[in-house]
Amino acid sequence: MNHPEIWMLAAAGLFGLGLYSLIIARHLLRQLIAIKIMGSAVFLVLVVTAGLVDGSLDGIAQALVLTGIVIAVAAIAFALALVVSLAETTGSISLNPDDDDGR
Amino acid sequence: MNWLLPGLILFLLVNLLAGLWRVWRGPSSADRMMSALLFGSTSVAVLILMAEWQGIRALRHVALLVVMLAAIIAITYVGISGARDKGSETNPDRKAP
Amino acid sequence: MSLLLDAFAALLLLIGAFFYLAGTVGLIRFPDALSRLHALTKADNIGLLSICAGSALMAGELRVALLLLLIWLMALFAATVSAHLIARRSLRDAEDSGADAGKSPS
Amino acid sequence: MVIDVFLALGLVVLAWQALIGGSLFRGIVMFIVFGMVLTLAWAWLGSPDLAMAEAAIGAGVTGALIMIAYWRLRRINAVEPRDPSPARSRLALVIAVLATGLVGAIGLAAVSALTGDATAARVMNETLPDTGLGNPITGVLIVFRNLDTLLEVAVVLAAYIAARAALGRESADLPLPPAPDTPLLTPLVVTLAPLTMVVAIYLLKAGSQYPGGAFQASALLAALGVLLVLTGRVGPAAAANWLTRAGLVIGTLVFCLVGLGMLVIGAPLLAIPGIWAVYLIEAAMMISIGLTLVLLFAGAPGLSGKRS
Repeated sequence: MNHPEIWMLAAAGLFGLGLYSLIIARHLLRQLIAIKIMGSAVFLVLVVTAGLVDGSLDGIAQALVLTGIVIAVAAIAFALALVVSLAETTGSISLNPDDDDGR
Repeated sequence: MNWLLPGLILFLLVNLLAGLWRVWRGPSSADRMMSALLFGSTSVAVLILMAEWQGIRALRHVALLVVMLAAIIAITYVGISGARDKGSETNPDRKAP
Repeated sequence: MSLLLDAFAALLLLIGAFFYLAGTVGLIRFPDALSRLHALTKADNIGLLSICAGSALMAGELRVALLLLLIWLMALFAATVSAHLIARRSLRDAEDSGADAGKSPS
Repeated sequence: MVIDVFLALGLVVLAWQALIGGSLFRGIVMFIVFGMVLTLAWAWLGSPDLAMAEAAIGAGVTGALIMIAYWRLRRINAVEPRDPSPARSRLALVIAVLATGLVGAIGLAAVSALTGDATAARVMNETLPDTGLGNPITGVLIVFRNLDTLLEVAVVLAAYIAARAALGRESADLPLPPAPDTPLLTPLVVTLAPLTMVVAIYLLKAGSQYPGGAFQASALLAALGVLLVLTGRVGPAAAANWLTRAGLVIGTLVFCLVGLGMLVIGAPLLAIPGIWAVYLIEAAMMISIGLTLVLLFAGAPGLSGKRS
């Protein structure tokens, strides 16, 4: 890897964007996408950091991130089931529907 | 010859992002769905060139994987966007004609 | 001989890139969804064929060439079905929304 | 260098497009595109394993899951939330900028501080030949840190059980969009299904020496399952039959049995006796994870042969 700084900066940008959207977005799907993007930023930091020490990528970090990708999709699938169930029960796709009606 | 492969990779990436302008812009949902096609063809070429440039053979397997997934993503788009604006106005139980 | 082969491979790659460029120009410049679809699928698949051929020549191995051939055939097939589905959807949307054909509500 | 900058910048722009402004449908499309560019980024960084997993799971399965949830929410006609007030946005902006600075500082500090030898990686590379495996990632997953991997298979199973619990009895069959009606779908499925299975098994087999392995293979199978569900070849069933149940638990079960079996013959817990055990565990994991992801997509407890 030639330019780890670039990827670190990109990861920082992705994490910040994800966090910003997670806070301001009301639609739960948008919030889930934000969480997924923050996760990708963390994966980038992990893999790039592990690649620093001897130039080539590190198998341990890659295995960890591979596990992380699969766990993330399982978590997202569960969260989506919760969102659909919430919408069916309450008719809302937001965690604080009061804010939507109040303004 | 050393500049050729990275040059072409970069060129195809620029091409890809230029095409994304259309996906971003729309106007119809068909234009959005074209992103699957655009990626199905362009990223495969990029992966093949990367495999050549970096000498990692497995990247060609990644290319095969991406090709097979492109069709799946396109079918998802079509299935979902087709029914997406019907729900509120017409009968939600409308079956495909 | 080897130099000639390399030059030919490079030429194939460049031709492939040119077709990709043509596809993207069509995607951006053409006036309606169907012609954009047409430009994208046809030009890009020829471009991919050319790039696969050039890359196979560079690698100079039979199994790599066969794998690249498989990739191209799959790409052709996937693009055909996807383009067909998207075009049908586009037409049906246009029918459904009448005069506002092709306008996305979003 | 230029390609690094281009890919990294592309990721940030796509994330911005996916998260902020525009319609949610466009955001989801941009998120799928983000996953595809991330695939290219992993490939460029030299990790085909991550590229495969990201293409199949990050872009393919996750994208399909979010799309189908979006479609279901549209059908329910739930109230779409409105945009937030500017005051909250300003606070969020400050927090986000701080977080960006923190992550950036950690990353850049790591870049300037870390040099020299990676002890864990060196030890792993020295002991890897003893396991008979050539791919260090499979080595870590199945041999060196297999307790993590076992727990991961269990987590995926738990996600299925939790999703079933969340959806409850009455909504046992979530709606699916109608299959596109076109004569071209049959040739597509007939070609793609066997080819996908061959490639999945190849990846599983190759995973011991080259990039590939159970996760990539299961992701590919899950994508195939999504295709079969969407084209109406496989439909949701009201209950899981014994075959589905067996498929769901086989990964956890085989892993546990092999691990505990080692205790019986006097070896340490979860020691891997040989390369055949690696293949056995990986094949079982592939079936379980792939099947679980398809069931989570279909939103049903089981699958039946054909959609009614």
